[in-house]
Amino acid sequence: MEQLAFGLVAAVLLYSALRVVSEDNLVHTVLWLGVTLATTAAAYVLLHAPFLAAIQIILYTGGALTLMLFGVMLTQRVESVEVPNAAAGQGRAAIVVALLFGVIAAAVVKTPGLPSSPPVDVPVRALGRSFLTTHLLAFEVLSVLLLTAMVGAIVLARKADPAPAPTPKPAPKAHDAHGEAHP
Amino acid sequence: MTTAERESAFVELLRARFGLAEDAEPPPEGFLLAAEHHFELARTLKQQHGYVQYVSVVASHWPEVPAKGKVEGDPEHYEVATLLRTVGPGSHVARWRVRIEMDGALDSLVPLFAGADWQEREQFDLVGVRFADHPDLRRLMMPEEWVGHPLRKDYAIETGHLPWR
Amino acid sequence: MNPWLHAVLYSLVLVTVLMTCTAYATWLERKVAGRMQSRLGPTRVGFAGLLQPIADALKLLQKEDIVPLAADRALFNLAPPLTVFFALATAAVIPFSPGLLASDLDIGALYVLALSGLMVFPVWIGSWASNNKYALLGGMRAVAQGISYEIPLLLSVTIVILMADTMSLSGIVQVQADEGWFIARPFGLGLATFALFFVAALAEGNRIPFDTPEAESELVAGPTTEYTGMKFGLFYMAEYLHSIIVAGLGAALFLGGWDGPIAPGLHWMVLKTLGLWMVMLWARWTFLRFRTDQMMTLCWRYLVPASLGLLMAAAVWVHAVHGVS
Amino acid sequence: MTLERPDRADPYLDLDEYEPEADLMVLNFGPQHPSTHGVFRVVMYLDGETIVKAVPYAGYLHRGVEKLCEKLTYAQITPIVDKNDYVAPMFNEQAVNMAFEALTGTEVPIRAQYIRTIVGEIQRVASHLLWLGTFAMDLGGAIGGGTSVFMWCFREREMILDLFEHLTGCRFHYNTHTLGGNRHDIPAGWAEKVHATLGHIAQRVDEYEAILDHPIFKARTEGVGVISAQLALDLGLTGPLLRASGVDHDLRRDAPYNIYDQLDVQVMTDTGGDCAARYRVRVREMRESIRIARALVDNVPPGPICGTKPIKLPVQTRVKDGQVYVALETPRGELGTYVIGGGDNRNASPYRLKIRPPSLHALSALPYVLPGHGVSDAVAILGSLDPIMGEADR
Amino acid sequence: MPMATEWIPAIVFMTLSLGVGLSMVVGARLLGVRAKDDPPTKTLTYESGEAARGGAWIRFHPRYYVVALVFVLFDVEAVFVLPWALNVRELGLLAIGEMLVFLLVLVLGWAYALRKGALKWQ
Amino acid sequence: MAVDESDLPFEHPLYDLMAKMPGLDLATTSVDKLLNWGVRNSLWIFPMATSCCGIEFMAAAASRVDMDRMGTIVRGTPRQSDVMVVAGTITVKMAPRVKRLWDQMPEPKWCVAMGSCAISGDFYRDIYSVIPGIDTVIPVDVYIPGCPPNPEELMGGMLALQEKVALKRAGLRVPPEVRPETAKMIKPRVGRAEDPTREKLIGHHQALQARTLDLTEPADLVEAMTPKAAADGDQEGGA
Repeated sequence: MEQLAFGLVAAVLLYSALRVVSEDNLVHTVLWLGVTLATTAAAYVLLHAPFLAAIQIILYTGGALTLMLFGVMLTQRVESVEVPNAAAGQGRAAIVVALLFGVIAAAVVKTPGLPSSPPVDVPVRALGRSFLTTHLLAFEVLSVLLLTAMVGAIVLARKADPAPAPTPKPAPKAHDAHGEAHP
Repeated sequence: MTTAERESAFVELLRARFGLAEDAEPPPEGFLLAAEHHFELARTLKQQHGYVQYVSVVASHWPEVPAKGKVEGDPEHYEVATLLRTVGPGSHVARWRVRIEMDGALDSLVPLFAGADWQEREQFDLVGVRFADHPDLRRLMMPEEWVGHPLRKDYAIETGHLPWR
Repeated sequence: MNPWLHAVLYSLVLVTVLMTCTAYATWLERKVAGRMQSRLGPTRVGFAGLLQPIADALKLLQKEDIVPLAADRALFNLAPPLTVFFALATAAVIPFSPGLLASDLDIGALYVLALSGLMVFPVWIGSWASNNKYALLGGMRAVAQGISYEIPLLLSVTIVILMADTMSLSGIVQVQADEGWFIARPFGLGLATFALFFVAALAEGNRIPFDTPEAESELVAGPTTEYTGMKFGLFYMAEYLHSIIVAGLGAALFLGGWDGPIAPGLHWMVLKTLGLWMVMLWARWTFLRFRTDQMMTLCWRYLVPASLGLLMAAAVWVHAVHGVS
Repeated sequence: MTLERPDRADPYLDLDEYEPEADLMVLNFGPQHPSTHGVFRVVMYLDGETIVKAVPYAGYLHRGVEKLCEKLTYAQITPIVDKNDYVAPMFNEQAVNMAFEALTGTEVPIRAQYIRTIVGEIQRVASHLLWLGTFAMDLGGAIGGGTSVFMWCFREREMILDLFEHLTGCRFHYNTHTLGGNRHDIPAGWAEKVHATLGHIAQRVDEYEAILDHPIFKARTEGVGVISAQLALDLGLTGPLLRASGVDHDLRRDAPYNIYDQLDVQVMTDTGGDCAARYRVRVREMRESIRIARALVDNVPPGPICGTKPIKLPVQTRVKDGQVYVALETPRGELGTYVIGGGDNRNASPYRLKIRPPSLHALSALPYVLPGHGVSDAVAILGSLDPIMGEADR
Repeated sequence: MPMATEWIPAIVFMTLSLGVGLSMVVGARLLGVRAKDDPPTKTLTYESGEAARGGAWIRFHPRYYVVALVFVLFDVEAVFVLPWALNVRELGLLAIGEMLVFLLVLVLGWAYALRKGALKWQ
Repeated sequence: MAVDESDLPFEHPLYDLMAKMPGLDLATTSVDKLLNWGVRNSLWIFPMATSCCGIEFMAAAASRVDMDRMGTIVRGTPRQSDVMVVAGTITVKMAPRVKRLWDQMPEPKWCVAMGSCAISGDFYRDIYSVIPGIDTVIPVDVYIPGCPPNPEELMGGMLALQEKVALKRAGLRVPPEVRPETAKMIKPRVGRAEDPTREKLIGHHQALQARTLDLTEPADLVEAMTPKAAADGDQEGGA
């Protein structure tokens, strides 16, 4: 049962990930990414990490996806992205992907006892305790990171001065003559 | 100032500066002025005499009256009446008419009164009289592609079913 | 019993009950609104108009299905069932009485928040796929509003978790049954948190005074402008479902859920949910609508800092009362 | 002299010169839209949700009334112009009849003048009630608190329609004014009914004020759609719009007609010129109209109600050549009638009849006021102008 | 090890709720009527009865993006608050103090965003 | 007994299927009755309220008459409505929009002409800018006379529409009210849109306007399909 479910989730995950890279329409791409992220959450549930799954949904599917959607809507043309030569760079990309896969596979193989060890529920309480005690510094530094991100984003995203409502422009000739220059 | 005092002041102004004959009595049709005084009169009234409120503009079409016996003929023309108002107690409406030839154009009051924009557009649309220097002289009421000016006297409508005809 | 069989049976019953409640919520709303406006509401279809929702559903099922030429066909068709999915799936963890809930998840509260946070996506997808300007403006408003009010909602639920020391919804209700309802926590803590939750939930559910995405008088019908027949019906249904479930969640989180004297727990839960839902309805037919910018200001300028402050206050209180050390 | 115009946006803005932060969205608002109060169209150029330029289009209800009036006789015109401002038909009838009376020099008996004043003031209450209901609906939506106010306002308006039905036999288009007076005399028991109804409505108005006195209503109306006094005068705005901009001007006091010169009409003004000010002015005017109507209805002097003999055929009414302009104060402002006499049918029809519609002037404010506001505000502003398209387009 | 049993009903419920929506769409497909003649205007975009000028898929205003960004950052913060909330009882003042510092830094960013008008809508 | 659907503007796939299946064809009538009952009792209104009648329409929705009693909701968008209530004068400028909105309503749909302007143009019917009755543009199911009709009359018209819906779907034709002399009397001098005599009788422009109600300008389609073309081609389209 578990195997079947995992296989199903993995298949959906792979398919949606493929669609993410193959889709022409940017909005579709982002929405397929949403499916990928949500399926990842399902995989987390299967791996006995429900808290992580909820976080995945709230943070990635809910937050990051919105961000990407709005980012996409900032671009000029939404409905299709013209890639001049779709084949360009595919070879290089394949090498990079293969390398990455190798690294991950090596890590998996190297990790002792992974294939056989049953998944263990990590209590949320313990998670919280660990970052409040053991990893305190990282936790507090994170807040500074968030602050930096926020300030940086605002500085980058806003123009120097937000354009206010259209200011009255000098009116056409006939309009501002006000009788003085009238023949 | 009461309405009557404003009325006489208005007549005085017309006599003094805008070519109204000294002995001319206020006719029942309102004062008929020369077209070149039109804009200047409106400006003077607005800036010096407190006629700050734009009321309306009324254009009418007068078809040709052929000469017949003693009756003098009259070529086809437009007449445009303009109305301005003072605000507050004793409000008075200044009203004058201007005669425009068929191919002529009247100075637009849009530089003085923003409200003249739509009113002049409407009169252009329905009657056909043109306003010089109007910033946006399009049809207001009828569709853009409409042909003709419905309120002209030569624009017939079917009223055959009306019983008194 | 086989857990699968049990789950299927229970879910079937719950879904049926919920859908019926949704249908009759529309009837109730029309009747109550009618009374508030000194008129009668539906009276002619069945006794007191009781068959009105059924007639509406039958009619909607028969309507022709129009997909606009300019629309994104796949997404346009996908959005309505997805909306109902997100609205309905939330109900899985709402505890109706001890033992009477579909699934007693350890992270029940988070599950609700995660799914209801996703509610904005099908709405946005539908609005974008319509390729209609009213719809798209409504959809953008819906997302902006949904994500903004997600923060106070999340934090107010966090305060409840803090006070209950568990994330399971049935656990939260049990704590309230033992220690008293959370809305009655001293120093106005409970009441303030409840107010925060309620406002944020109203905004999440696009209910007046926060219904700028639909804004009948501005955007015609908002994100659903181009939808015909049953597809529109699904959006409509999802909206009511969501409001009912939010009311149930509010009852479970703050009003002690099934806890109450004499009558069985289920009765109390239904009563509280209905009461809360009626308050939402009352607000809906009384208030005018905020403007989008005013809503955003309300959220970011007032509700977010308020929820953060409340969180710290609640933490201090919890430490003082329940602290271990 | 160059007058700086900080009080108004540029209606002739060249969009090529405007640098938007996003693509401009061209949003059609109307002609069929829940909150355009009839058939009216505004094309909004939106930068995000901010209006950059608004181009209104009128004329979707242009029924050619002025042309029709050139073909009808004077007696037949009254029921036609009823349909112009269909929210306050009493004023339309009175406006054209006053113009014809001025052309013919007809005296209106004092009793008819009283009746005209009373029905006018009651009609003003009805019109403002309808405005309040629709304005609340604009702000609150068809599903929401706005609808509640709308329903209540209509409930009270129906009572006023009942009053008129008692008086004239008609519910909506009355045809009660005629050349030289009125057609219907006050029936027995009508005065008591007026007292009862208006007393009831006076209480209700207090209630509405209490309901609408909450933060959301204030947030939605205050500072929204400010029309400066200068702009209002330039545009020819009249009535509550002008008074809300702080100009103390009311034709009932400043250019009295009927018996208004004997009355002490309180002119309600407000500063601010925003939607909230327009709301306040209208609510106060409702109270003032109720006061005037209740004070007059008991003191109607006896006498005839029409100064002319009843006509047997419409063509019998003939007027001399001449041009008159007559204006009166309707709920929307100065409703003027400009008549050129001596038309068809041997002077039985006007040669040209022009109606000065306050609503059209009000709508012409939109391109000056809308830019800088959002779509939500556009609805509020359009609603606060109280346009009636039947009158604006005629 | 089999899947945690408490998730079985949740998954069943989710499947069922998806089924509800889909079955309604299918039902409407079956019961719905088809028009015999389709005027070409039928499938045009509704825009108050006018012909639409320009599509709706345009480049949108950057302020939406900023709001989404700030939301994500606060979301991250809220996610850290959740496990913290379950530890307040044991860790006491230590946890409260740590979170206070964390939040204060974040509030700085919030104040900056507010001052820059990044969260203004119009 | 299968219901003859040949003159309905729509077809019903499920219904056809049932009629073909042996054994099920007997059930069609009862199924049809049920479906029809639903349609009849849930008539959502799309208000085409242009003038005076629009005010009375609002009054009918308001508390004294309360059309919500019979289950009508007023929807702002044609996509979700069943009945178009044309309340008020329709001008040549407005008529193409009305036609377009009517087209955008999904089947099954009905039209109610409320008030004499919508029925025949009333005394504006010969005016250059007014359409002599909305039935020159779209098919009308129920006429409610009056200027304007009282709210109660509108309610009565809606009830009549309910009956008509029931009869028509049950295969019973609603016989047209033929009274030749009346038809001649009320026939406006300006012909209906399909009337060949129209051109002779009225000004050329009005006929042109009334007959070019076909809104299939290719430009519209192109614009709706390709936002780019519109954004770039439109001179006000932005930067």
